[in-house]
Amino acid sequence: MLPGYPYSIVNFLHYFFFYLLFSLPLTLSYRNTKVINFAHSNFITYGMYTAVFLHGLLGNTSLPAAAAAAFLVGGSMALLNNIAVFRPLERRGASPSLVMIASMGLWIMYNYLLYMLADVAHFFSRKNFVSYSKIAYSDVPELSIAGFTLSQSFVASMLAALGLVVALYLFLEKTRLGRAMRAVSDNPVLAEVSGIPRDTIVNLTWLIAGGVAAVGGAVWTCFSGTITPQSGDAMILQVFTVSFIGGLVSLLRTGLGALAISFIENVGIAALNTYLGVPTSFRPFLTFATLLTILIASPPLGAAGGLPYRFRRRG
Amino acid sequence: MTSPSQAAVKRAFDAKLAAVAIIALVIGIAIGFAAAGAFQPTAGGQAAQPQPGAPAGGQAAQPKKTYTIGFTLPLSGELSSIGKIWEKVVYLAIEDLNREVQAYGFNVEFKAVILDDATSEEKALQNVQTFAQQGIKVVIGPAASSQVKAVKSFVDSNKIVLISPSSTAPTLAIPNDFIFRTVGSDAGQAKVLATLARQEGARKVIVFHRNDEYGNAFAGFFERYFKELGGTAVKMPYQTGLSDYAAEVASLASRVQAEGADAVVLISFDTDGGNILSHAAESPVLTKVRWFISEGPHGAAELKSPTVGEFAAKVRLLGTRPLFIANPLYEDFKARLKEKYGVDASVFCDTLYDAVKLAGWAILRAGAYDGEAIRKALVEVAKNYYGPSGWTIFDENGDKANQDYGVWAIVKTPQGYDFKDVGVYERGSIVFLEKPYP
Amino acid sequence: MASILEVNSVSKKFGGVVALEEVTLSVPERGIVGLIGPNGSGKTTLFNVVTGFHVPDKGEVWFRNQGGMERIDGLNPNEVFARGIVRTFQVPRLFKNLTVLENLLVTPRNQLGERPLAALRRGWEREERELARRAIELLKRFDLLPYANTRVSELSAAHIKLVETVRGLMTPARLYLLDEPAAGVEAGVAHRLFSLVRELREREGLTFFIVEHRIEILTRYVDYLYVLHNGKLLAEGKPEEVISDPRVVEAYIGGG
Amino acid sequence: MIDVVGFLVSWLTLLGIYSILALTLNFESGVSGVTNFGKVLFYGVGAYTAAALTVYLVLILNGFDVGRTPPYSVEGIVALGQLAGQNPALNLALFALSLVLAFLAAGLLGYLLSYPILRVGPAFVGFTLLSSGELMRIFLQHFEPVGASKGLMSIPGPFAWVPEPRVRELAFLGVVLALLALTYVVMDRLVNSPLGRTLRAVREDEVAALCLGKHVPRLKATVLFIGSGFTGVAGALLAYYLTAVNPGMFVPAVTFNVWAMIILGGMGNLRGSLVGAVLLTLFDRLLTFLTPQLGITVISPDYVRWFSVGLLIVALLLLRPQGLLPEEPVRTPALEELEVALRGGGSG
Repeated sequence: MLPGYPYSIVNFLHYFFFYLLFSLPLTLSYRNTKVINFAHSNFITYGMYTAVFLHGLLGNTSLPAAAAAAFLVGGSMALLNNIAVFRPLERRGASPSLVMIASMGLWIMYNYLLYMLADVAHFFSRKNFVSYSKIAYSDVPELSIAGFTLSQSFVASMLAALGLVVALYLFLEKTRLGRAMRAVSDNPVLAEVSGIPRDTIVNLTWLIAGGVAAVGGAVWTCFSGTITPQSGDAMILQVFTVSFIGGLVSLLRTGLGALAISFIENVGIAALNTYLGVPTSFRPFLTFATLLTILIASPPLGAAGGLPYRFRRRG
Repeated sequence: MTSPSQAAVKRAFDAKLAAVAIIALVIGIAIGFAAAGAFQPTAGGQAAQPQPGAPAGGQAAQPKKTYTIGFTLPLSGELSSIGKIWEKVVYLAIEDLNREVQAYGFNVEFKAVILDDATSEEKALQNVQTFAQQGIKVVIGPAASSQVKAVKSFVDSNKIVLISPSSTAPTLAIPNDFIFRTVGSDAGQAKVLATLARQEGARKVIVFHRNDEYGNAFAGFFERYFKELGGTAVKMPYQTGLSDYAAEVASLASRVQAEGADAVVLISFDTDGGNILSHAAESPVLTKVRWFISEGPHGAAELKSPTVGEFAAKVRLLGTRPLFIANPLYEDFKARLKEKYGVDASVFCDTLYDAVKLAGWAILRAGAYDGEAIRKALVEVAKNYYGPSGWTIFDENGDKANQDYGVWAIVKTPQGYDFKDVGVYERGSIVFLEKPYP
Repeated sequence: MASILEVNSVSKKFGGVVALEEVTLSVPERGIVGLIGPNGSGKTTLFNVVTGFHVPDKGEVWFRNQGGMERIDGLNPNEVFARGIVRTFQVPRLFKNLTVLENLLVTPRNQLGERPLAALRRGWEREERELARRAIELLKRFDLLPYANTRVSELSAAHIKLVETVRGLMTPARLYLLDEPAAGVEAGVAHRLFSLVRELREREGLTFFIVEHRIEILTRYVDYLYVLHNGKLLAEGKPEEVISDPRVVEAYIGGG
Repeated sequence: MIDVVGFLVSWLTLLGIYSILALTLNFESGVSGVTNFGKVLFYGVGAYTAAALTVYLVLILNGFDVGRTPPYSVEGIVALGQLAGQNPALNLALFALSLVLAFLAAGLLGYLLSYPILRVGPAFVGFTLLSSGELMRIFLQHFEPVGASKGLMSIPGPFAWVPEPRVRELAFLGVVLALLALTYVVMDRLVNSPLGRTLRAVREDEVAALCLGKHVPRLKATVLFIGSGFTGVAGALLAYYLTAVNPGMFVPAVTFNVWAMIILGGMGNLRGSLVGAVLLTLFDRLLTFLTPQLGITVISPDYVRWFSVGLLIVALLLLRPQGLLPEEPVRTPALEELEVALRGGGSG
């Protein structure tokens, strides 16, 4: 029997759904825009705080409503980033690292903007928004299957993740716009031929990427015991690790990455703790070690790639 | 390509090179000078800078002697939520102190210079250096033990008396230094928590603790005392700063099952503690064992949520914290802080208030504004002082010798769940004042 | 004449796509050899294999060294360069935020001042002056001197192309692989460029292997011409023979 | 009276340390194009090397059994406090040794990390180094010999034997400024040399540089060795300045702070890094005084500070990507030759 069964299994699936919600949009945004977006964590956190503010200030207890609002917030943030920052930089021919540094600047900015918003909200409502409890939504059911009770957040994250996967599949495979989007990632030059301007596709990509990540954040509010303005940042390296397993381009491999990392983080660490006495505090260490191993063993496919340099000697 | 011109240009290069660093520094110095000039008056609170400790001059008929106490507080950064309240406590304490000493007939006035250290080691040291340059010999703060460590060498060698109201790390329990702490070290509380757990019937506990200095030291002492009392403790650290602790809680559940433990001891701060408890509430394994908690999560909003409240009732959750229960001075202090500044007293507000009062009286008793003298006086003054935090006598390490501890629980009130102090630690055992859970 | 570069039945596949199939060709010492072919026929891939970008799946590449022929496929690009092969790129890869002069000065290999310890001591200044004079000489010859202190990112496309070729001439290489040097350059400059190629061959004994789309210019300067089509060698021979070859004409028309 | 010297000592010491960080980061990232988001890794390694070496050697050389009184135990700390001022020669020797070893330890780590960096390609360098830094921090939190989460304290400084505190501070400030000057001279010489030019070429296009025969892997390894080495020295200085180290000091925020400095000052311009470091540390110092003056604020000034840093980075990259001081052409004698040629061309 697996250690921590059945909670580690439940958590494993739970995290799997969340990583799908957080990492698939990241992969999508990189493969279509080639921007390594540090500010991705902001989409997630702002999604959470959209739900938190709706709950704390307006008393909203409907998760679909919170998720819809989060989509708008995250999507428009991402769109704004692109129009105001990334596109002008690319027009000017800035290098990918420079664009990445700009996204780092955005990340810092949004992060502390949120703290400021939380301060202001605290001033008006006298509620603590810097550390907010789990939200109980009224319109998400708990499910009972074969004696197991699946919590509200499990049901919500499962539905959201499944919905995302199905919608992405249908969109990318079955619609003209979706096919154009795939073409952009495969061959930007060729994509121009399809008749849909690259700009439109990139904008749409950002809207979807930011929006979906924010929806993930909104769903997170009924799972995590505490929501802080750091919640998104604290998991961003994990989210990136998942996407790196997918080489930042393959959505299917990103899904596998989500499976692998959530397995390591839940079942893996519990097993190591129980059988080998490895402290639980090594959980993030494991994730980072996995990230490094992946980066070194199999460099991301979608990146400009390493040098055409071979370290081995010719025999 | 004549060589003279070459050499000249080369010389110019080298000269420029050497000059650049100097120029940059000179510019920096100029700016720094301007800044110092611009801010000194506001920082000192008075346009003409009197030497602290020295009489402000003989020009006025009855000049008041002004003493300055330096404060380095976490007004921003990690601990800013309590830092902002502390600032008000300082104002209140300085007012009270001035009123008291003048009532006793001393013609003196105390002033507070507050600097923000953003919970950072570097800034705490810079602030203490700034105080030292102004001749200030008594500094109150900084908040975190890691910051106290960073300023320790400086205050010891400059003979500045430093009183921290909230540092509890046992590694700082060092005799004969200039560091005083108006709060007991974690070792004391660990003993109380161990007593509580044992008295409540726990035999084998999992100590689930933060993997930082606070958590590790606390857990270490807990393990030692719990063993002395005849129990078994298994330490289990978790990494801090994560977005969520569901995986850690799952590991904890698995460990509790594997070890057959009958209680969990949680040593955490507020955010992580709230998170862990809310996940534990969903685990059938963890709702079957007892829970004992350190002072960290006390006061956190997350613990007042219905989920955690119900969980607390199920596991009959009990916590400890430094507190002198039913102290009329504390109640009075709390009420006046609320009335005057509109803030609720949080952790270490009482110890900060007492630190200010002790510092003031020690300066007067020392007779000279001199670190060595104040240090000696402080020890004496503390023996005769009783404040909101109780008796303040220092032990040989300069830490509070007789820290009192209370036991808290989460109880149901008409407004929802809330914290309540339900017991005290007295002569080696816990005395319950009321039954927290039916 | 003895050949300086020999490509022996080289094949290269990317995924499932065949880029080169059994290509065999040779470049004679002191020769100017052209390589033409429609888009996607594998010309650049061949250059990439020769310069160490790609390792061929099959076949060998040989290069004449002091001691005789040496096998160079599988070497790293910098090692290939060290043996005396310089290439330029189809899409210019200049260092955009460096000035034109700096771009030229970067090129020479094994500069004393590139070693960290030597760079600290400044013993490299004499060498630097010599290189600078050589670079200035080259810039003068192509009327680029006024742009010497201009960042490449501020140059026109034609100038960029020209600078890249000139940069290749800064190094004492023996074989130059030029990837479309005349693309986007006005005809006069292109002719000057190819005249220089001729002159360098006569004066310095250098060898050139040139990919070019503007066949009408190329044919006037090369001694020998190869034609690639779909990764295979289609034709070879004297330029005038090759361009009148019906297969070549068909490939160019058919291949678009 | 305002104690100007005193103000400067407390500000300049930290400024000096941050300037070394900014200079080396500019050398690595601005000049050579290694997007180093893991600066704090080398900073931390330098600090811990110096701290651990000093406390262990002081105890061992004074006949303590570090197995029984380790430097992180209370007895060890008390002993260190007593021993700190006893032997000036030992203090100075340990200081010098620590600087060298901190340089080597951090430098070698940088050298080794250049391998994965080349594997992942330029775009992913940042993440590789960022997560390496986090790995180090979590490792240090568990590593008992350097005090684990307690860290080390009571590190005997080089001038702990000087009785007069002011003289001691000034002496230490002098050492920091001297090392800053050394770093500046080394960086300046490297940048304004054929090596610097080649590094800029690698930054612009490493594939093209490779095709021009530049041994890109070796160049990057060299850059990371030198840059990380000096970063390690800065870390050692920090350890002696604070006389305490703990893992919590080496969080990624430190790295981003230094990044803000070089973007503000100008990527690729060394003097710009100094200006950036001066402006940001001064800004921080002013906030320290300002925050308590503001009284009750709805929004914490600290948040405004960091928000402005982020905004500044984005705005600068959009509006003035070259920073306050733009990058200058590499200064070598070639410029003189060119000048001669241009003048000759004009008159002739």
